[in-house]
Amino acid sequence: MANGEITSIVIRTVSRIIIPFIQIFGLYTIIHGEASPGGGFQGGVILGTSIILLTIVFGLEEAKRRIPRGLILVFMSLGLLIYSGIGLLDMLFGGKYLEYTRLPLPLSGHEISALSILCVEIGIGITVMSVIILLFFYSVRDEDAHGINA
Amino acid sequence: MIQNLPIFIVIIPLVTVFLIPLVGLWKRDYCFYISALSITLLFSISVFLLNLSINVIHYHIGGWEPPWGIEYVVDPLSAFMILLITFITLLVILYSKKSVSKELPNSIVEFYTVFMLLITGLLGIVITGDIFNMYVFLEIASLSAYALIAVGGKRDALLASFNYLIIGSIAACFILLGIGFLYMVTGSLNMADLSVILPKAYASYPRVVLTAIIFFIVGLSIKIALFPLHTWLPNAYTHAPSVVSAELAALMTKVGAYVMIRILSIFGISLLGDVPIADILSWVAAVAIIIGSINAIAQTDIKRMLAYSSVSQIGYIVLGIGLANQTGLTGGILHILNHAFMKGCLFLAVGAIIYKTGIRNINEFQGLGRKMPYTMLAFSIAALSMIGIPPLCGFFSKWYLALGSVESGKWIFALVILLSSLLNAGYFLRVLEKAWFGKSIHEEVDEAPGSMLIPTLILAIGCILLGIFVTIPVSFINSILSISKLGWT
Amino acid sequence: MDIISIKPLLAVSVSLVSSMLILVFRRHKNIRESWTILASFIKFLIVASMIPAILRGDAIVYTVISILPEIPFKFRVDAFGLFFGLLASFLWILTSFYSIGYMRSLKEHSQTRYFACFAVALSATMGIAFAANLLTLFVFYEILTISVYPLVIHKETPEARSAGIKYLVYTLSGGVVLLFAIIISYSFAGTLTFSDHGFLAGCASREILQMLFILFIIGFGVKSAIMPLHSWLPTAMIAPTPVSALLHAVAVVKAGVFGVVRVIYFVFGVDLVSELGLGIPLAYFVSFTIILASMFALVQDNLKRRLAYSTISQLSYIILGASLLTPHGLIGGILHIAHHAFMKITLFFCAGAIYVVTRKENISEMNGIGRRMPITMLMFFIAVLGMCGFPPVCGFISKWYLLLGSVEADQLPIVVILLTSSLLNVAYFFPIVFVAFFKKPEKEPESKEAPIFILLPLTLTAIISLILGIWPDAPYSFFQIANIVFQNVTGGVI
Amino acid sequence: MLMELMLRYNYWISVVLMLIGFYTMISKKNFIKKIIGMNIFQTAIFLLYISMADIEGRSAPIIISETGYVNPLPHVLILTAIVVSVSTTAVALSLIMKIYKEYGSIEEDKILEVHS
Repeated sequence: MANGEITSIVIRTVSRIIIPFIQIFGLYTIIHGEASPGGGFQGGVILGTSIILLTIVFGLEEAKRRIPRGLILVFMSLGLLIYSGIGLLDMLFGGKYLEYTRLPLPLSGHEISALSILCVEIGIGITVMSVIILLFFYSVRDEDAHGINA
Repeated sequence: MIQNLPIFIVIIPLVTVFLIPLVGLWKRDYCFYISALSITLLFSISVFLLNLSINVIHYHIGGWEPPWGIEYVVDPLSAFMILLITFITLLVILYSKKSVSKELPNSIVEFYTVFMLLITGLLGIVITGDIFNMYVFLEIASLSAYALIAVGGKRDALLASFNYLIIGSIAACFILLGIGFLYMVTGSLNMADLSVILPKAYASYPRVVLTAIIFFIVGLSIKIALFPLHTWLPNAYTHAPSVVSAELAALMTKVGAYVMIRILSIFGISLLGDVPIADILSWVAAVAIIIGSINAIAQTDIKRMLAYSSVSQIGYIVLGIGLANQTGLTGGILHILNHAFMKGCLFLAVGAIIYKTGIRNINEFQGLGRKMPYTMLAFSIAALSMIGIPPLCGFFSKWYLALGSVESGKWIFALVILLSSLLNAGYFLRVLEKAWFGKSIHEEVDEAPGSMLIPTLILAIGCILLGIFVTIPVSFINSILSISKLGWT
Repeated sequence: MDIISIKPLLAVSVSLVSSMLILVFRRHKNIRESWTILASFIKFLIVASMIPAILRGDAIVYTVISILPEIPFKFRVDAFGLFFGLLASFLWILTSFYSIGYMRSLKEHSQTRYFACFAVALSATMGIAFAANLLTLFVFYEILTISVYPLVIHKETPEARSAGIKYLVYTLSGGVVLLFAIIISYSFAGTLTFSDHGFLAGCASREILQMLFILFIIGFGVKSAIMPLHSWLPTAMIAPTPVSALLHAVAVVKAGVFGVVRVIYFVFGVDLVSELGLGIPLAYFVSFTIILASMFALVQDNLKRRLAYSTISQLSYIILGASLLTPHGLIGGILHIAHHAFMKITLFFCAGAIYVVTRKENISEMNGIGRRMPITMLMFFIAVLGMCGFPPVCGFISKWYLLLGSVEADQLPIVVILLTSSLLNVAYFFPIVFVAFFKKPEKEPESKEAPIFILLPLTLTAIISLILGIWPDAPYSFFQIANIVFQNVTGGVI
Repeated sequence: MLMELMLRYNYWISVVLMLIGFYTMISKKNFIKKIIGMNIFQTAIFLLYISMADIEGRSAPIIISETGYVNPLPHVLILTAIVVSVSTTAVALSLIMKIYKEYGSIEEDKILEVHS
């Protein structure tokens, strides 16, 4: 149990099967943000929990191998940049911040709005997911490790 | 682009927050530069905004009209606060380069990330016109403050931070409850809208509105550390890293006071005429002024002394709010400005001393004036200003507060203010006497590095200039009072 | 007529600038001291150049900046302000020379700090003299308090430190009371500008005005050492002698007295004070100080402390004269500001000279000092004669006017008090002279005077106090200026 | 009177929960229990918001419903408030972990003992 991973074969196998489904459910929740229950926060958390499950079952080393810390940081920033980027894009075309309808797309106002909200939700989802994962990594990190970039 | 300026006040620091870890991956030292760049940008925007704020700017996010959407309002009061926040932060950031790399060598990236988050929160509180949004930003700022206090990882700091967190969360819950009650009876969260609806709501549901205001006042009193809810503050300021102490002492509580001004003006005179909230506030503030000063006298740790001094100075600001007349409120707002400069300067100077010598006990300050003349000069100017020696700036806020007390017939408060300046003299002159007179007991000490010295000196010079040219802030505050609808005076 | 001129600002700022220069040239002793000398001369010339205009009955005004939206930071040199300014700036020249001699002879430490603070204190004194309103006056009053503090604890011994704390506690408390009074007056009157007939009349009820008057007297009373607010002054004598001489006999304490007179005549006005029935009670109140302080002086062995108690007593003469509210009383009081200054500074200079030469501070150790230092002690004797009110030294003139004033006011007890106090003066000053000239020292030391930098100033001040006694109404003299003050306040002539 | 009180049972529940949470926060010496109390307190407030948004006979705020829907705004607010609450909890837990590392305990009494 050096890395705190669980050795039970049942749990390992079940997790292996279940994690992709959790992730798909997370994506589903994110995508359903603009017109039905769902959204970036919830979906992001669900995506994050899938990685947490991975960490619990397969250990921190394995999780870090699959998702390096740097990548998480990049994701975290990327999500926010998507969110604020869309806001800025709206402003570029003369609207207010996050006033989607001004975007020059060959779609009706509603559709543009829905599309933009989807993008924003994806951004939020990515950020929330990375933050959740980071939080968990921090909680289980080694005693002597320091700093985000350690 | 000009009409979009208000949103940049929040977006720029927010984007910076997320850029810093990325940049930190690449090169740690660049975190400082990117934060400094961001704050400089914010500072120049806020100068712009101050000029524009005479015609109040309403910015509707996403094009949603209030009261449905979130609205950002830049009126003179918020523009004034934004400028204050960005200016002080700019200096603190410059100062932080050396200080942080010595005090927190392992957490530079974390520090700047959370620090910028704090700035985001503070700026957001000030600029938003939506009361729930204000709560969210208040919590962002508070959370970053908890983290920043603990970031050094010292034992005492951890406990102080946890204590602050528990008390701060209670305050946050109270504020959230207050917002909930207001929403129940008005169905609106927009502050301007609320102040219109509330008188009618108060006529139908007096008890709900009353409960709401009590929750707000108690919650905010915790956040600004008004006596007797100040218990978290001394430990938090004492054990936090120098930069954080300076930033929190100079700005965090001031922003809390700003929120209090906003909330009271939402409730307006119709309600406050019925309930003696303002009176209660001013009496509590008077007690805070005295108790804070007396506690400060009893301290030997310089940062703890300054922290207790903050408790007393917050009393001044709240007293100005509670006096509920034009002059008193002028004094209160002026003291927000002056105290930010004075306390910022004091904490930065103390930080420089700790950086160089590591001493915090006042009795060991002997002869520091000869070893670190410029740091101690800045400290002395700010300290004399706190005592209220004219023509330094502290005198004038006291002048307005005392004048406001006399005008409203409550001479006792004027006496309290004047008495407290004697108490201030008691604890500050003790330090100055130690530092300037007598042989130095520190051999291998020299002046603090320039990047720490210059911000400290700028703030000290600010104390002098704000005193000599006091008419400029005062006339601006007058325009604040006439343009921003602060409805209870 | 008000003449607009920048001279008052220059007079105030010249020593402020010099204090910066002193700090800059702290490594070069001679250059540093020459700034002090230069600034003192320039300051005196600027102040003196304003005399003709004032004697014509004009006033010189200069508004620097608006200190608060409603209150300007303004100088207005009227006759009374000029009187005080002229006195302080002239004596600064002499004290500068004396300081240099004193500090160098004793090889004192931290001389840069000493000279810089001294210059700032003088700036503040000028500001007090020339202030056009109470707030401007208060600003300089507080600067004076703070700038004198480093001078008081110059020795940095535990004793000096505790003296410094005592000094600060008293003067800052006084400042706070004063500020309270100023705030109340402002909220009632809406102005703080001094006016020849007061500005408070009819602003508030009788009780409030009476209370306000008491607050003002307490506020200024600390620096003017009215008993029971006096005890900082003897303690502060631990400071170097030039400080005691100029600041604790002239600038600081006279600033307090100056404030009291300003309050009586320019804030309340003669009519209001007499209507409120406050003048004569104040006169009796300070009479206590006059007698009690003299009695305290009798038992002091430390020469400087004895002089300090004498100062306390003499300061109350001035307030007494002003509070009599009669023409001769006022002129006597104002004249005593100057006359006492010259006499007392001579006495302090002598005390310092004795200390420099013999390191002795106690009177009981000064047997035969008059034989060792004949010139110094001769000048001391002249000043003593003046203090006791013997003609032809200038003390006689002011006392004469004070006596006339109390007769005018029909207050015979005060006449008795003044005469008694003169007797007490004789009783505590003449023993010093006796000890100095007639008691044999244990061993006969060789005759040795203090250095010329010390000897010359004290000789000058003694001679001037003689001249002021012999020819008081010389053109451009203090007497003439005092006359103008009187005319401004009452509109009449003697 | 009693009926009126009973009709507002949702508010009563949240008030009782709030008090439980508040009491736990200030009376318990164990840091984790304090945090649990804080969460109860916050959740009670969320309940208050959600229940005040309810309109009898309306469905959840999803557009497909025919009968109209309840006020969606409090739900959105609470979504944000939950995020705030989660962040606070995260910060608090990480602080507790560090405190545990430093002091070897999360009981206030013991920590104060170690402290002094």
